[in-house]
Amino acid sequence: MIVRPIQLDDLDALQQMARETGVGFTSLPDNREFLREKIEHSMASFLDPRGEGAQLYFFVLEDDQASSAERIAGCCAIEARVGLSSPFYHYRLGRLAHSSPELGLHRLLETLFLSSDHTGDAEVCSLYLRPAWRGGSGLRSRLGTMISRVRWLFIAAQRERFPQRVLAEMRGRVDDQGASPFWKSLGSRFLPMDFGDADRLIGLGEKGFIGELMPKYPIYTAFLTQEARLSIGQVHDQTRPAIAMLAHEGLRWEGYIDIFDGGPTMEAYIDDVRGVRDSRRLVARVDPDASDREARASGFRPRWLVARDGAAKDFRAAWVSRAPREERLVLSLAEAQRLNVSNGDYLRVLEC
Amino acid sequence: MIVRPIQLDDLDALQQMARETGVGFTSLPDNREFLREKIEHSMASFLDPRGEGAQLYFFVLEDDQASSAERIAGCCAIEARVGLSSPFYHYRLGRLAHSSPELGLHRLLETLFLSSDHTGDAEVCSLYLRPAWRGGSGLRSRLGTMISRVRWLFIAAQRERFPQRVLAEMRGRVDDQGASPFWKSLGSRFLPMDFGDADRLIGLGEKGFIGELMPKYPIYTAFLTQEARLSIGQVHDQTRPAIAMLAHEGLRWEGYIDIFDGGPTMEAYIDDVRGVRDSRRLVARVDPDASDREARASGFRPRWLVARDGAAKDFRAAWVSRAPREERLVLSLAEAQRLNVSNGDYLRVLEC
Amino acid sequence: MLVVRLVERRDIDALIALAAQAVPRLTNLPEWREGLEARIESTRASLEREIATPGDEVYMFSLEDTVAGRLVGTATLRAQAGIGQAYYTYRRETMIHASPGLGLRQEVDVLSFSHEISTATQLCALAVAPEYRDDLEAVALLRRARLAFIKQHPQRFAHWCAVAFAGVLDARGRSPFWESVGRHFFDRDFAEINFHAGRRAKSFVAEMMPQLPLYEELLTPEAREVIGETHIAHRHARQAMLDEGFKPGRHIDIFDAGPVLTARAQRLRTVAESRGCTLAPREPGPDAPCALVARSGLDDFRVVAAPAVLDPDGGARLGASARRALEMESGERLLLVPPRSTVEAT
Amino acid sequence: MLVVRLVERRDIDALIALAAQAVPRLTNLPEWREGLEARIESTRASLEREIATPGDEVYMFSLEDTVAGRLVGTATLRAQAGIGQAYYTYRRETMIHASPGLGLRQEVDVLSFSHEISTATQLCALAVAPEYRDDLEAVALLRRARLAFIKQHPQRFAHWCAVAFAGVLDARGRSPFWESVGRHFFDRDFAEINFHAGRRAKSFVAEMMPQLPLYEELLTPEAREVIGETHIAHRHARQAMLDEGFKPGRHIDIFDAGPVLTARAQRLRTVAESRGCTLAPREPGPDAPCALVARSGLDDFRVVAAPAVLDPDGGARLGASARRALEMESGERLLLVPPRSTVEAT
Repeated sequence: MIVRPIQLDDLDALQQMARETGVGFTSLPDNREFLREKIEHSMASFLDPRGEGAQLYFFVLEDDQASSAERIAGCCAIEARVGLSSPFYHYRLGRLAHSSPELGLHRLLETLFLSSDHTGDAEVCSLYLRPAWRGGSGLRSRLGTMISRVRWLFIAAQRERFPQRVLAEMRGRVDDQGASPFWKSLGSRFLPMDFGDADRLIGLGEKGFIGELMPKYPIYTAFLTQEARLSIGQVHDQTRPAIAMLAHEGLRWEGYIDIFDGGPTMEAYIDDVRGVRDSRRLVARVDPDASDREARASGFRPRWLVARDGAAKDFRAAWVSRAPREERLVLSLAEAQRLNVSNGDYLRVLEC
Repeated sequence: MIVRPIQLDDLDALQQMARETGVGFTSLPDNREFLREKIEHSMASFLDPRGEGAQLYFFVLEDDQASSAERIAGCCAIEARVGLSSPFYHYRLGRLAHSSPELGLHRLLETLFLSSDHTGDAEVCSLYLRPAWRGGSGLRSRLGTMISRVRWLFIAAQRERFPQRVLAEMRGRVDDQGASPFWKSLGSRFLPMDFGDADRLIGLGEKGFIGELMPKYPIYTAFLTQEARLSIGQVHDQTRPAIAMLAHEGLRWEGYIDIFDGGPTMEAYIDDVRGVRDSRRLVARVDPDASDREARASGFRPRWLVARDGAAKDFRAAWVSRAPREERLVLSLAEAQRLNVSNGDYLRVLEC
Repeated sequence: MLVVRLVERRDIDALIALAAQAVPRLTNLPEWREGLEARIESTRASLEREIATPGDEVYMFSLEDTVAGRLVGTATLRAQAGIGQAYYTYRRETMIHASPGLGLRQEVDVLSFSHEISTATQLCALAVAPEYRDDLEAVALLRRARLAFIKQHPQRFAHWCAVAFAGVLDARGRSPFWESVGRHFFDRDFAEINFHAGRRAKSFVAEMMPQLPLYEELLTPEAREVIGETHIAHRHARQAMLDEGFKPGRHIDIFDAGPVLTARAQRLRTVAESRGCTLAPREPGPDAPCALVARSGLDDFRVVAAPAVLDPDGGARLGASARRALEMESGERLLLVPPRSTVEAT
Repeated sequence: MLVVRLVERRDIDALIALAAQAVPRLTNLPEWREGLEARIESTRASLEREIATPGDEVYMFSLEDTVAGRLVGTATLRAQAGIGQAYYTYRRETMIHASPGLGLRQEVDVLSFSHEISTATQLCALAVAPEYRDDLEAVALLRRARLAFIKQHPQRFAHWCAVAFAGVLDARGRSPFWESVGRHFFDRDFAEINFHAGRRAKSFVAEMMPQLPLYEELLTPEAREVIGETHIAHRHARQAMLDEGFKPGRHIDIFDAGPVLTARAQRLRTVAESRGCTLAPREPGPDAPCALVARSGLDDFRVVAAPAVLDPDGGARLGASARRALEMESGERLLLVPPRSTVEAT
């Protein structure tokens, strides 16, 4: 399995994944033209030697051993700087003291403020592992980790392409009918459309209507329904593993939520993220005598995620079977080939 | 030199320090009754076995070797949870996108929101080292570090007494005439008093008037004078060393500022603070044969700050001369006596 | 005969009884001796003061049944609704949220905390004893007497007036608006808050109630339904004030969302239609129509409703009982508001 | 003779010239052929439509000098100021910040983004050729003709009207208010924004201008001085509108802080005092006072100022030139506003 930048050839697979994800997976709408542009945007970003604008780095997880046509197992992406060309909004949960010395009352009220505070931050997004590749044991049990953490490996390798902070938006809570209580209590009062339509517009990058239609004054959460209040910063059941993984990386919820479903925005300073902080830069030592037997064993549970530490466009990440020793990592010929690495090249390595 | 909880006997020295600090050092007004209450509040807090309310832990730095009456060299404090009994306000610097697809305009505007977000957080405050004790070399050169970092040692030793987050408020920038440009541009328009009076009221805990008199609607910073805008989050020249020290501990400015002078609020999750994270719990090994020669040498520059890891009321912190070895720290008899520690007691140790 | 006059210290017990019987309880008339005594003292002090422009004066009036020899109603004028303590309302405003790109346009109703009414002269605290509530003339006399007083002493009052009416309560006496709005900010019942608001400086409202604009969309349907609606017991009173010339407006009470009506003082019918004249020696004929008649004066201001005829020379003929009730003799100045039927509709 | 009539397609070149000569430049009358052509088309379409309640109709009028045979003025009515595109103003509100504990009370002036004026009928885009600017009768005719049109077709207009006047500019033609407020949100000059606002849908305003209330205290002293003040070139016009019955209010223009006056349509003098009558066959005498006379009609609505006499039987006598200008024959219906001196002051 390798993770590599997406190419135009992957359009069919990407659209297939967009269909599988459905509503609520905002960033991957089922719109071929839009997806093609996304791929082209990503390809241009990887090629850009400096990469200081609103770059998009989109990756696919490919089964390089697969014999069938279905080689693409999942995808993930990083937006280098959100909100530079179109507005980017959150609600921010704040607190305001209301206090009356005369009545001996002192209350703290929660408020939601429309905010674009995260403009210019990086975002990790579009993480998807196709159902056929989920579960299992050995290497297969590690694909979720791979497709998620590979982004930190890339960011660490291309640190100068990214700003100070990174965020990830989590799908918000839904009720038994699959509806968002937060949307019902707030968004639906101001946007004359259903949740799916609003979400689709956002996915297509049409965010201007938020500033036009959503409330401009701060909202006291006391005016929302209890279900909506209880949904603030809470995630969709299916998102629990993802949020746990991000929390483990050191991302936290600092009070920013999605304006539609109230889902939490997880965030951190990039240099504090475990996957970035703990990754190491090592020298590849390609050993023709090194065996691949262990890695080919069915129960092999890889621990070392590796990519070449060089030009962004050459990024390819894969598991290797050996632990690094001091500043070196021994690769078998097969591993070196898979990573497109030669003896003496620099590697970026993360223990997962 | 030791750091210990303040006692009623220290009232004269505390008032002397309040006089020395002057305007802008909000938390230490020159008001004897107020200072006495502060001491009593602190004494009750140290004695409280659980300490889960709005506790105040006030420390003094004492020269236990001094022959003169002037033994108190400085002070520092920790408020366990701010804003529980009276409102606690900041302005929070936020950003809001204003965007017009039709005109091809997309701007990000900075806003100041009145906020009580930090209610319930811990605050480190009231740090003061008297002029006579500043400068010098050897141990004397380390007193600033000692009086500052001892708070992390206490928090680490009494972790359950503190919440998730901690903050520190920094004095804001003043102009050549000693006036705050932020105050001139904002606060003075709404509060018919001078900066010193407003600051004094805050110091006395009279914060209700902020909610009553200060603007309730968010403020676009564009409406402030340029000098005021440039003061947002900037510190007083005298505060640069303090902010550098806090930044080194891992505290960051997250956009909250003082509502009067615009000075930054530094903050962190307590468990991320270097002084808390790096402190260790060790066993005291009191060795009657251990020499104090090194510690008594004039050029001795101590590195290990230590306190007993036990009841809050027994907290005493001092330097020791030896580095820990594995889980143990060897103390001379004099060191053990100074820390009020017996062989086998647990210690909290921080390398400074 | 019913006569309206300025309050006297001896009225206190009767006023407390009136406050206790008011339905619904009036914020401005709490059953609270110290408060009512203070208002009487304020009235007496206001009458003694030389006034060039309106300030914090209060004028409390009593309705007396001279036959029964008892006090049966009360009403108050505050020269300025919000002097000393701010008078807050919510002001209803419609915002447009439009997205040309999506071809959408939404009207969004907002309640903004407002202090605008503070400068108006406030008509408040009107209450009559239960057995006089159906006596529409008694209530009208009390209501209009205040306006005659304003006509007499314009320098003591603002150029505009405001009057608030209690909002709708549910079957259990709770205010749906309070339950949806105020409740979040005070964990107390409407009745209790109303009591506090009546007794204490209302400034605590400023401190505790939301000052940021509120979106009506986010209130409960029950609360939205009662915005600007009047308690059933006050609907007649509201209609009477509309007839008098008050206009419905955008302001509502911050506690119960009852309406606040406003008008320019000089446009109110009782003010506009009243004219000064002199008490003529003759009596009116048996079929003279009933007019509002006020004795000119400050402390000795008195008002009755009585048959009256205006002579061509500007003299006003009044019957003996009205003269007695007004304590007036021929040749003294009075203010007369001719009956409605004789005045063209404006 | 000067006559006001609805705009015709052939007026376009003259209108462009008028727009170019306006001082100060009018937001609502940009020198922009496509825009003016569109307004003419809107006017024609509005006249053809059956209207029960006011909507997005526009009525543009032309002032023609029939002697010189040229178009010398224009003015516009928008049935609703903010339909289709919202009409925003700032509304001035005073808040009280009081601290009973400290014994302090501060009045704080706030500008709130408001959409309230949107539902009013808007009088706008009045301009006359430079050589007619001192002809007060020409300007008055143009101004009042619109009100006569409202009187004739009340169902086409809102029950209230609004008119905005350009705000104060400094010696260099910059708006101090714009420099202190709008400038922060658009890095463009006032003139350019004004031009955009005139040409494009104003909806971009909603997107870019601050919608949160602004504290006047935080504006520059120069900006605060011009809030609600009128450009010197429009002061006569403003006074004329006050005389007509418009009231100064709390609303100001969001760009230059010029005042927005409002009034109930029926209270405006030209509306209130005009009456329908029939053109009498006879001519008025030589000393007949000058009245505003409008030919009843929609597309063929025409207005002149001419000597007129109202006969007791309701017939109106007009001179030959006025008949010609109005293109009317005896027996046809007209609307007559008698000269001011013959009507009691209200």
